[in-house]
Amino acid sequence: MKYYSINETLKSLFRNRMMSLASISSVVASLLVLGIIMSVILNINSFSEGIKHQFDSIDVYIQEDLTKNEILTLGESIQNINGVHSIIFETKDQALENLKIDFEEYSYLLEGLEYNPFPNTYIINLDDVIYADSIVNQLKNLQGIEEVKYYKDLVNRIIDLTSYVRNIGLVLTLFLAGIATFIINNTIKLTINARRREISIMKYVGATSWYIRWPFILEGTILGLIGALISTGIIYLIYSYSFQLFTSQFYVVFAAYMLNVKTIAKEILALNLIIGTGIGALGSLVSIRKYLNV
Amino acid sequence: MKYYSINETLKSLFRNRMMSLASISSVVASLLVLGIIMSVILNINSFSEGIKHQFDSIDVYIQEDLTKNEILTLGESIQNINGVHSIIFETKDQALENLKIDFEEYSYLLEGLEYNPFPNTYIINLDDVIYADSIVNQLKNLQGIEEVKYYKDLVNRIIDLTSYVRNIGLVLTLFLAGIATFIINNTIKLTINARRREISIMKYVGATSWYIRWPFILEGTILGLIGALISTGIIYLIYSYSFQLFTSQFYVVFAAYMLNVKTIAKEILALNLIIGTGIGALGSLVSIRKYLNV
Amino acid sequence: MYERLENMIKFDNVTKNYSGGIVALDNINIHIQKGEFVFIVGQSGAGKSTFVKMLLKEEPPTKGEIFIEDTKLSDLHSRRVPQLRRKMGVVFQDFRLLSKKTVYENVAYSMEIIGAKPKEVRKRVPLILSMVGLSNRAKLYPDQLSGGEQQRVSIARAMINNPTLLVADEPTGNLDPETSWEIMRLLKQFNRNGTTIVMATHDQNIVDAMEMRVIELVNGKVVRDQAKGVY
Amino acid sequence: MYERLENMIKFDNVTKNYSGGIVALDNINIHIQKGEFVFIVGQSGAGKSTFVKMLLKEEPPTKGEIFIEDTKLSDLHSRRVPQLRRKMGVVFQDFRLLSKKTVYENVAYSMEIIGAKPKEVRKRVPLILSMVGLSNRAKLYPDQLSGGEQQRVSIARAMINNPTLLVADEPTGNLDPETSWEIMRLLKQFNRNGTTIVMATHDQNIVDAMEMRVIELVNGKVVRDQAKGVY
Ligand SMILES: Nc1ncnc2c1ncn2[C@@H]1O[C@H](COP(=O)(O)OP(=O)(O)OP(=O)(O)O)[C@@H](O)[C@H]1O
Ligand SMILES: Nc1ncnc2c1ncn2[C@@H]1O[C@H](COP(=O)(O)OP(=O)(O)OP(=O)(O)O)[C@@H](O)[C@H]1O
Ligand SMILES: [Mg+2]
Ligand SMILES: [Mg+2]
Repeated sequence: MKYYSINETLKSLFRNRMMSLASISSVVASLLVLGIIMSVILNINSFSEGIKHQFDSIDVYIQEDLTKNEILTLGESIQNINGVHSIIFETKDQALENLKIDFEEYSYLLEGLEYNPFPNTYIINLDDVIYADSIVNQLKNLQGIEEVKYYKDLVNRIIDLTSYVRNIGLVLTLFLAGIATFIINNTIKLTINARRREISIMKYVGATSWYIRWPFILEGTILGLIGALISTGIIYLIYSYSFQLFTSQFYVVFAAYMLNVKTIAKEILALNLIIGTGIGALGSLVSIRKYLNV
Repeated sequence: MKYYSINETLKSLFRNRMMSLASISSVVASLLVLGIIMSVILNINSFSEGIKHQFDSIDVYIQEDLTKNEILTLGESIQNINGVHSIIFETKDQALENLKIDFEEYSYLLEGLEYNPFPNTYIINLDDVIYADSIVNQLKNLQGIEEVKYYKDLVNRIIDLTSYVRNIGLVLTLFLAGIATFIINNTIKLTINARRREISIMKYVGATSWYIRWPFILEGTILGLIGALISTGIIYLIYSYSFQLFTSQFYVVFAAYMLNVKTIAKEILALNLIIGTGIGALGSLVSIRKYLNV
Repeated sequence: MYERLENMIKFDNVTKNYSGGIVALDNINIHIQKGEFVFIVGQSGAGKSTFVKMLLKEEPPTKGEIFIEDTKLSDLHSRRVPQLRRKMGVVFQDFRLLSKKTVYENVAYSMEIIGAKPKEVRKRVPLILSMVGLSNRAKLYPDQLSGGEQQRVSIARAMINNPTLLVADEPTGNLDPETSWEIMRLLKQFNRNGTTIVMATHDQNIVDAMEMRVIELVNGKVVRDQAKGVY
Repeated sequence: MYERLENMIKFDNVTKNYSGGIVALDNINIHIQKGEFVFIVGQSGAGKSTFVKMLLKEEPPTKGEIFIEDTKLSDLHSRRVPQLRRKMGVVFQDFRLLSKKTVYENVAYSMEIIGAKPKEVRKRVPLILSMVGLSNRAKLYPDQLSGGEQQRVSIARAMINNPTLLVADEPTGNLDPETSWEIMRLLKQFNRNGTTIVMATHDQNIVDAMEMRVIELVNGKVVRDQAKGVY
C-alpha cells in the first residue's frame, strides 16, 4: 500500500481549498462556541465554589469556666477531627468588636450593653463543606463546649446553588459538545458528498475501500486539528483580553475568582483536540462509507 | 419569467435531499445553541433583576416628635415624589421585632436593651433603582425626617452586577448569533458549491443570473425557515420540561424568577426566523455569485 | 434562389493561449455567412472546442476580435451574454445536462428561460424528443441514459428554440451510424430553414457525404477552408 | 499456432432490467476466450455499456450468471471486487477521470493501488503517456484537456497495468480517424501479447478494417455473433 505523506494530504486539501476552508471555519466556529461558553461556565463554577468557601466554617462556643490549658487541649482535639482544615481562636472581646464592625449602623445599640454576652470561640475551617455534619457530630462528644454554631441552612443552600450551577454547566457543556460534534460531522459529510464522484471512480478502477479511506481520514484529521488549534488560539486571545480587562479595571469581586488563562486554555485545548480531530477522523470514516458501495 | 412555485422548490430540495437534510440540521444545531444559551442568559438577567428589586427600597426615619397627622402628611409628600412606587409605614416596635427575627441568634442581646432605639419608618419601594439618588435628594427638602437610610453601596454593587450580567449576556448572544450566521452561511456555501456545475450549465444555455438565482434563494429561505421552526420547537420542548422540573421540584428560589416558556419562545422564534431565513436567503444570494461568472 | 450575404460569425485574428504555453487557436480568420453549414475538422487537441467556447464567450480570446451578427463579443456586457447564448443552440462535447432534472425538464428549461408559455413548452418538448428518438426516456435522469441518449438530449435542447445559429461540438461521437444519419438529416433540414450550422466533428463518412464547407484546424491554425470539402 | 481455449468471460442467460420496464440486456449468452478481440456493436441504447457495467460488477444482473476466468461474479464478496477490477483495464464511455488529479496522477493512481513501486511508476507512466501522445499534457487537470485528450488519458489508465482483460467502451468516440488508428494499433499489439480485448464501438470503419469477432446487440439481444465480422 502506498505511503500517504502529510505532503500528499496537504496537496489534496489545497486542491479542494474552498471546501477545506469552509470545513475548517465551521470547525473553528463550533469549537469557539463550545470554548467560550465553557470558559464562562468554568468561571461561574469557580466563583460559586469561592463563595461557598466563605461560609464553610463552624463556630464552637467555649464554656465560660475553662482554663487556658483546657482551651488549648480542646483546640487540639478539634484539630484532630477528620475534615478540619484549620482552627482560629477568637476571644469574647474580639467577637464583640467584630459584631460592632459588621453591624456598624447598630453599633450604638451594642454600646448600651452591660456585659459582653459573647463566649470565647474556635472558628473551624473545613477541608470541604461535605464534612460539616460529621464534624458537628464529633464535636458533641468533646468536653468544654457550650454550643456549636453552624449555619446549616445557609450552607446547604449554597451547596445546592453550587451544585445547581455545576449541573447546569455540565449539561450545557455536554449539549454544546454534542452540537459541535454534530456540526463538524455534518460539514465533513457535505465535503465528502461533494467528492462522491471522485470516490466512486477510485472504486471503479479497483482501489480497495481502505486505500480510498485513508487519505480522507487523514484529511479530516488535519482539518479538525487545524480547526481545533485556531479556535483554541482565538479563545486564548479573547480570554487573556477579558481577564486583563476584569482584573485591572472593574468587577474586582469577580476577578478574584476568575480562572487564569493557562488553566482555561489547557482544558479547552484538550477538549477541542478531542472533538476536532476525533470527529474529523471519525466523521470522514463514517461519511465516506455509503459512497464506497459501488 | 417562469413562476417559481413552492412545489418546484420542494421538488428540488427533495432531489438534493441529502444536501437539504444536512443543511437543515446544521441550521437547527446552530440555532439550538443560540436559543438555549439565550434562554439561560434571559433567565440569569431576570434573576439578577429580581434580586435587585429586593434592595431597591429607601428607609426614611421619622422624627420622634411628629404627630400622627404630621406623619400622614409626610407620607403623602413622599408618595408624590417622582419614582416612588409605594410606601409602607413601620412603627418603632415593629422595627425592633423585625430585627429580633432577622438576627434571631443575637436576640438575647436585644433583650438587654433599656429602651427601643428605633424610629418610626417609612419604607419606600421604587419604580426603578435609577430613581434612588433623585428621591434621596428630594427627601432632604421634606420636614420631619430624621434620617434617610439607603444602602447606596450595596445597591450600586448590585446594579453593577446586573449590568455586568446583562452586558456579558448581550456580548455572548451577539457572539453566538454571529457564529450561527457564520455556520449557516458556510453550510449554504457548501451545498451551493456542490451544485456549481449545475449553475454553470444553466448559464451556458443562456439563463440570466437572476433567473438562476431565484430558485436557489427560495430554496435557501425554505431550508432556513424549516431549520428555524424545528429549532424553536425543540427549545420550546426542552424549556417547558426544564421549567416544570425547576418550578415543581427544586431550586424554588430560582424558579420564582424563571421566565415562562411563552416569553422565551416568542423572543427565540423571532431571532431564529430572522437568522435562519435571513441567512438562508442572503447566504444563497451571496454564495451563488461566484459560480455565475461563466 | 438569391441570398443576401450577411455575416453570422467573424473571427478576426483570434488567438487563444492557455497557461503553460499552450496555443489552442493561432491567429484565426474566419467568416461564416448566415445560412451556411460548416464543418470544423482537425485532430484531437487541434482547437475545435476552443473555437466553440470562444463563440459562447465562455472563454475570452487572448488576442483578436470575434463578431456574431456584427456584435463584437469583447464589447458585450456580461449582462447581455445570456441574450447571445439564447440566440444559439449549442451541443456540447461533454453534453452538459442538468443532472437533477429529467430529460424532459432539461429540454424544457431552455424554453422556459426565454419565457416560453407553459402550453407552448408542453407541446414542443415531446415533439423534439420524438424527433431524436427519446420519447420513452422523457422521465429519466441523465445518469440513467446511455451515452448516445445523453448526446441526443443535448441535441434536442440545442434545437428546441429554433436558433438562428446552431453550434454542435462532436454531436455524433457517441452515436451509431444509423442514428448519426438521422441527426444529420435533422440538421440539414434546420439548415434549409435558414439556421446557420457550425459542427465540429471527427466523422469522416459524414463530412465526405455531406459536401459542405470544411474548415480544417491543425495545431490551432486554419490549414484548409474549402467549400464542398471532404475530411 | 496452437492456443488452449480458456474462458475469459461467460454470460449465462443474463438479463438486466432497469426500473420503468427498461430491458437493457435480454437473455444474453456469450463466451469469450482468453486472447480474443471482440467488438460489441449496436445502436445507441442497445445495451453495450450495460454489458460493460455487468463485467465490472458495477450493476448486478437481474437474472443469469456472469463468470470471469471461472469466477462467478454473484458469489464474489464485495471485498474481493477490487481484485476483479484490477485484473481488467477499463476505458469508460464517460472517461471517469479524477478531476482533482493531473493526467500523470490519474494514470499513476491505477499503478499505486496495486502496490507498484514508486520507481516503477515513475518509469512506466511517462512511457504510456507518450504512447497515447500526451507527454506534454502530463501536468494538466482533466478539465483543461480536449475531449479526445481526456479519452486518451482514460485509455492510458486502462493499459497501464498490462491487464489480462481490457474493456473499452467507445474508446475512439472523441478521436479523429488518425488518432483512432493509433489507438487501435496499440490495442492490437496488446492483444497480440495475450490481452483479451472487448470493445464497444460505433466506428464502422474500424470494425470493418480489423476483421475481428463482432457481437451485435439490438434492444439488449444478441442478434449476431460473427468471427471476422463487419459492422
Ligand atoms: N483550460 C485549459 N488549460 C490549458 N490547456 C487547455 C485548456 N483547455 C484546452 N486546453 C488545450 O487546448 C488545446 C485545444 O483544445 P480543444 O478542446 O479546443 O481541442 P479539440 O480540437 O476540441 O480536441 P478534441 O477533438 O480532442 O475534442 C488542447 O491541447 C488542450 O489541452
Ligand atoms: N440506471 C438506469 N436506469 C434506467 N435505465 C437505464 C439505466 N442505465 C441504462 N438504462 C437504459 O438502458 C439502455 C441501455 O443502455 P446502455 O448504456 O447499455 O446503452 P449503449 O448500448 O451503451 O448505448 P450508447 O451507444 O448510446 O452508449 C438504455 O436505453 C438506457 O436508457
Ligand atoms: Mg473538442
Ligand atoms: Mg454506451
